[in-house]
Amino acid sequence: MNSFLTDPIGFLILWFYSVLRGWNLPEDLVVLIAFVVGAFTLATLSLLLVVFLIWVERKIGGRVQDRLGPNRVGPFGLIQPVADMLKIFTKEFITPDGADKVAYNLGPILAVGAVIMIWAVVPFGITLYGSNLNVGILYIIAVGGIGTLGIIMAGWGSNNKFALLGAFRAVAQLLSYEVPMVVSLLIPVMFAGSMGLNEIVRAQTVPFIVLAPIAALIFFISSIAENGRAPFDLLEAESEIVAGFNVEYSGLKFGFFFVGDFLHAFTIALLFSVLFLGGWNGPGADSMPILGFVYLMIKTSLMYFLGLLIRFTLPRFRIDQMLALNWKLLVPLSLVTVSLTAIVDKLAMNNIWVRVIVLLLVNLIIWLSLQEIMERVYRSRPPRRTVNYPRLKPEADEPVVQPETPAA
Amino acid sequence: MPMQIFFLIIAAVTLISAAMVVTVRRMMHAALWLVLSLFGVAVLFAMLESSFYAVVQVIVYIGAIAILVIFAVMLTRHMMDDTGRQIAKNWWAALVAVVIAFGGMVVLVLSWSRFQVGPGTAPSELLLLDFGKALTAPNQFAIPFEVSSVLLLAALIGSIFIAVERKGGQK
Amino acid sequence: MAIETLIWLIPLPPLLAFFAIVLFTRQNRALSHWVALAGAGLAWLASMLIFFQVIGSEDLAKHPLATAINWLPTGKTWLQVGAAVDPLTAVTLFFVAWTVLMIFIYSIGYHNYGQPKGDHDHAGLPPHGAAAKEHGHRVTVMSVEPMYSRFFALISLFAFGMYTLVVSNNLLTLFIGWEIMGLCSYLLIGFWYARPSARDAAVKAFLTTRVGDVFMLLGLAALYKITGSLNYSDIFGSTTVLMQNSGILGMTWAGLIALLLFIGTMGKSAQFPLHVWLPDAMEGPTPVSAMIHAATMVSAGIYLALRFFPLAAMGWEPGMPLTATMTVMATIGSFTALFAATIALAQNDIKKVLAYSTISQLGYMIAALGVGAYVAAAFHLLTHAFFKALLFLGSGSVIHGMEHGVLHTGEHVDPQDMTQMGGLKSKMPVTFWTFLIGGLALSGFPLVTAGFWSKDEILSGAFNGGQWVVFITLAVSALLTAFYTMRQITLTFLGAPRSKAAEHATENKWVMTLPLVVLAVFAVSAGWVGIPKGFPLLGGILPDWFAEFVGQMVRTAPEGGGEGHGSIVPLITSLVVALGGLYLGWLTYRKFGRGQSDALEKPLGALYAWLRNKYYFDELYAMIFVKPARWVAETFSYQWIDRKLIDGFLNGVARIVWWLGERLRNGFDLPVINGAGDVTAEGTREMGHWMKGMQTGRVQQYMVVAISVVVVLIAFLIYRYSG
Amino acid sequence: MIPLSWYVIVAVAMFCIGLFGALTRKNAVAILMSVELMLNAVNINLIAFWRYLYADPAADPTRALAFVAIVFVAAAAEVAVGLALIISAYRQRNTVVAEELDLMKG
Repeated sequence: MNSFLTDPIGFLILWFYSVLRGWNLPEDLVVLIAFVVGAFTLATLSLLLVVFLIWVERKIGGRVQDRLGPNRVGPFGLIQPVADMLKIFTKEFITPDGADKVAYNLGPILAVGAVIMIWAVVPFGITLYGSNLNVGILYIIAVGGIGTLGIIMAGWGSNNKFALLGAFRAVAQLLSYEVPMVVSLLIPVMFAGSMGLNEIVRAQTVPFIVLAPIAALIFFISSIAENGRAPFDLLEAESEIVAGFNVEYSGLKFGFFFVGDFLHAFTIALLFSVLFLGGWNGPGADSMPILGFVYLMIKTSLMYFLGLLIRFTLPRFRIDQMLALNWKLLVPLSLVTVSLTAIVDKLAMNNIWVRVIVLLLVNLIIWLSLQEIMERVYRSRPPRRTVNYPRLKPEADEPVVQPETPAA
Repeated sequence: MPMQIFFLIIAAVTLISAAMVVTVRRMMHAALWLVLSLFGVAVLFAMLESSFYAVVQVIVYIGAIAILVIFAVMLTRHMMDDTGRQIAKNWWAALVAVVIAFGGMVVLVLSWSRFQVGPGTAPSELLLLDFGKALTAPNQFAIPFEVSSVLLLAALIGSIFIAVERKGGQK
Repeated sequence: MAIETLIWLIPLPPLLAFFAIVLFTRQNRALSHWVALAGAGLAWLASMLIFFQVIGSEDLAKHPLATAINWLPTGKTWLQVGAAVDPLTAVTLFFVAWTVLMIFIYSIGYHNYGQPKGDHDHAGLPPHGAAAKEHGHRVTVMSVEPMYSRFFALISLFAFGMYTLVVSNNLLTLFIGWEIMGLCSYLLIGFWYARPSARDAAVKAFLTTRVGDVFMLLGLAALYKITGSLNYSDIFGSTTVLMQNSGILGMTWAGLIALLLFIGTMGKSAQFPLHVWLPDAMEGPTPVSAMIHAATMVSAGIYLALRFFPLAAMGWEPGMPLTATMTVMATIGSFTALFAATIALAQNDIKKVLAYSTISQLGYMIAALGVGAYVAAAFHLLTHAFFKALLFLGSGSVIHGMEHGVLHTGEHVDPQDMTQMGGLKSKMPVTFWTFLIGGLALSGFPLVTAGFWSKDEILSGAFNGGQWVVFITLAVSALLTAFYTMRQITLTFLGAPRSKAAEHATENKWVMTLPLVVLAVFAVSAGWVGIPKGFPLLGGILPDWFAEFVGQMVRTAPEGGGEGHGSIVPLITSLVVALGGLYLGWLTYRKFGRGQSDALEKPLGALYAWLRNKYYFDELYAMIFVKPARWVAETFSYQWIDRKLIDGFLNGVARIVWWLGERLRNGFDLPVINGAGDVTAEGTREMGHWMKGMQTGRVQQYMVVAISVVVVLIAFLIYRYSG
Repeated sequence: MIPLSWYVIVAVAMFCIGLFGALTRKNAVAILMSVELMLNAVNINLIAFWRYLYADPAADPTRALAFVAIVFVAAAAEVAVGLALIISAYRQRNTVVAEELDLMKG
């Protein structure tokens, strides 16, 4: 019973195993059934979470934009997403003429599936993880690539110019931002000495954000770009390409993209917490795994909230700005950070405090030099031209020219 | 026995989609079949207990190469899109040659006794670390590793140079 | 941080300052001198830390504070370099740190920091002054040095060289520091390189010291060959090897090497006959470079001699006859002391007097070493560094004040000429009093000044060693020293002004006077650490710290720091010569008026002209060395060897080869090689034409060909090896 | 258990399919894809041999892996440069048919 109190979920899992074994099933089959049931549960829970996330996002978005947000359906508008869902379920599926049916239908599935697949390796608690893959980080990156594929398929399969343009932008953006993301992920891998997420969490006696704040920042920025949310939402910039790759979608297929987007945003926060904020680490988490889960959720919610604030605050990048930010800033910065961190961490003693201080110092130096370089670059550019808009009305002190009256 | 069935299924999927890649008429579909085939290869890697390369296969081939190919297909779609022959006229000659080659190689494979061995001891968990160290150890693969990184850099610069649109009076 | 680590960190700040100034801050004067000051200040701080750390430690000579690293692999062993602090190093470090820091501060004022840019100033020439308005009048004021930052960079590098030399524990790094100083000396003497005289002086100094350095390098090579190491402790440890006969002039190896190293010292410390460069070195920026060449760098030579005293004196005990090397040192030293002092009598340039005085005092130290008075030599090195630095900075202050007067009045007088000065006592009080203290210290004014104590020890060392000739020579030169010092003070400061410029001379800013005051304090107090125990009345009031501390360096304290002070003769001698010389000097020159000729000119007659012209040494060297060298270069090498012999031979060869080439071309090259080439080219073209058909430009065809070849090859291999 | 020869046969089959495609397809992009298939076949071979013959620690198991890594690098570089070439050719000649790109014809 004690273990039920400290670790209810883990207890349930063990109980489920023992039930299956009690039926005298072969061991392979037990594991197979357990994994299938687990995966199914996890996927369902994650999709249910989206219902809640939609409400949170609309509510916070409303507050940021000085509105109330959903407030009609249910207390505080809590039932609003259900109403949305009902609406979307009842919409008609429209498949455009000349669409590539396979690609068109596969797109949304891959988009959601790629996100949910990430959850398979995330350690939610000491005992609570889908699979302890020893190449977890690589797996996450690989799965991200599948998401990209989904978007391309959607854009191409729709047989629509704007959708295709959106897909082009998606390829450019997602492939580009994978580079700094992978490079910045090297730092937690380096610190932990493993690519398994469980080991990375275990290695975080001090959260890695303290050891590598710049890498954390790069990871955060590039994963927002991977998500394709504001300020990186040019794949669906409505003023330029209508709705981007999903312009031809309707009903539940559109809903899939929607769900994928929201879930991805949450997953980013989750990954950030796991990789840089110490995951389930926290006081007492070792003896009470459920506490670890709570810690992880608190950290994730904070990061999610931060993501929301960014989304509702910043304007959209232009495409050249987006690419310049990546190739001219994030990629070099991440390369420099990784190399310096690797060298310094190798040189630093095994003492954790020495490491913290030295690495913080390195990060500070990188940051300051970055600032210096940027300042110089911007100073060396010609000043931006100011546009003199033509005046619409003559100013008050200007003499108004009267039409001359012809002399009689 | 279930493993063998699973293997056969995966092999069939991989090979059939590979065959589709080289025969299908629409380039976009060929690219998508390519993705499936590459994914089958990744599963084969996983079955060979090389989860690292399974994942790397997905990252590099599906996440990058296949997407680049799709990109190229989309960029060049006006010309080749779905019209006209996609296969050379004397394809049957190539088919005959390829089948002969396949037969010869299979005979070769089946005639060597060591090809019948089963898998040896399972690779250890620490292998990945050893592999990483071997890639950077000067007396092992440091030089090939560095050379391949130089190759990648050259490819990067070269492809940018080739593909960049020259402004002004380029003939 | 371990204190050992601090030792080798001492030379670093000035080096970093040098690079920082050269690379980054040279556009900004204030930043440059702050960087240089910071470098010197850090080195000073580290030196003081070390100094006060080691003066308390027991038996420092046996167990010096040391650190070393492997540097160059030499076969199976390593060439080690490192830093060490033993008593001699500690003492040297003390005065080097202080004087260097003072020079740095002083230079800010001397180079007119904060003054306007000159109207016609050029890089490479001293500043000419700038027009300015003062109380509504148009006046000329001092202008800032055009190459201000460069100067600070150079003296920073110089400080690096000096510190390196002092803290190194081996001859290799010592030599490196030595040569860096040589370079800096060259650059600083030629600092105003647009003046031909400065250029010539720089070249002269460089070449003259090079003569000594070559011998020194020979000594180092011999030492490394024999002992297999350049470390001090290793060298002094291998007595048996060094005591073997070298087969050259019947000297032991130790004696021979010490002699070679001593020639290096002669170059660096300007001993006769390699003294000629030092007076000319006064062409550098007046007091500061002069001071480097008089108080710091030349000390390096004495430092080396002190270092190698154990080598020179190997096998010698007090009371025994001197070794050959020591005899040479005593002879050259005492001769230089007297010789330079006589020249100093007849110089009118305020700096030249001090330059010859420096040579003379350095000769004193060498002579002291020659008679085995090791501690006395070291002691005189310390006190001399302080009071000579003070005197040079003081003379610079006087010149600076005079320059101010010259600019103010527009009178055309040489601001360095003592006959144009006079009466500056009231115009420049701080300079006067500090200069007076320095001058008295130089003359050995009894009891209060540092110079008295050290000089007294040298004299008593010579006396107790029974070296009568040395003793008398030194006593006479001490008399002359006191005389010309008083002559200088009288001419410069006392009496009435002898020019308008002197009337308008003013005291300098505090950045220039502060170093004077600091150095004056040391010029007096540095002597108190070494009052011999046996001195009448005063002995024993203060402990004779210096003799005990530095005396550790030699196994037996050879000269009577305390016990040996038996006789009262040297004491009386030094009292008499110092006071007598001072009085005579004052008596002779107190009435010196404007436009008069020197009071010594008549009584000395022809000899005065000799002195005036420095015994015509420059002319002598020009005749013996320079002219023959020119002849060899110009006539012998160029005209005869090069033009006639080598060129003629080459022309002959060329003619033969030409003939041969023509035959070869017509007989072999054209028909055979060219023909073959043409045939090959033709064949290639034909072949290309024929094979062109294969290149269709179709990738897939190429692939078919390539794969067919591979398949055939594999089939062949299988057929070959399977059966 | 699955014998090694199964994997090798799959690899051979894949290689032959790729070869067929490379020989017959007209579109340059398709040729590139076929080449990718061939490279993948090689990788299957390498990994299978590694697993069956070199996986135990005594046999230096990193060797085969290093080869695979280099094949990956070569494939990535080849695709990048190849696609850049194709796109550049497409811009200039408006075609991606391999037979029509015969500027190098002698």
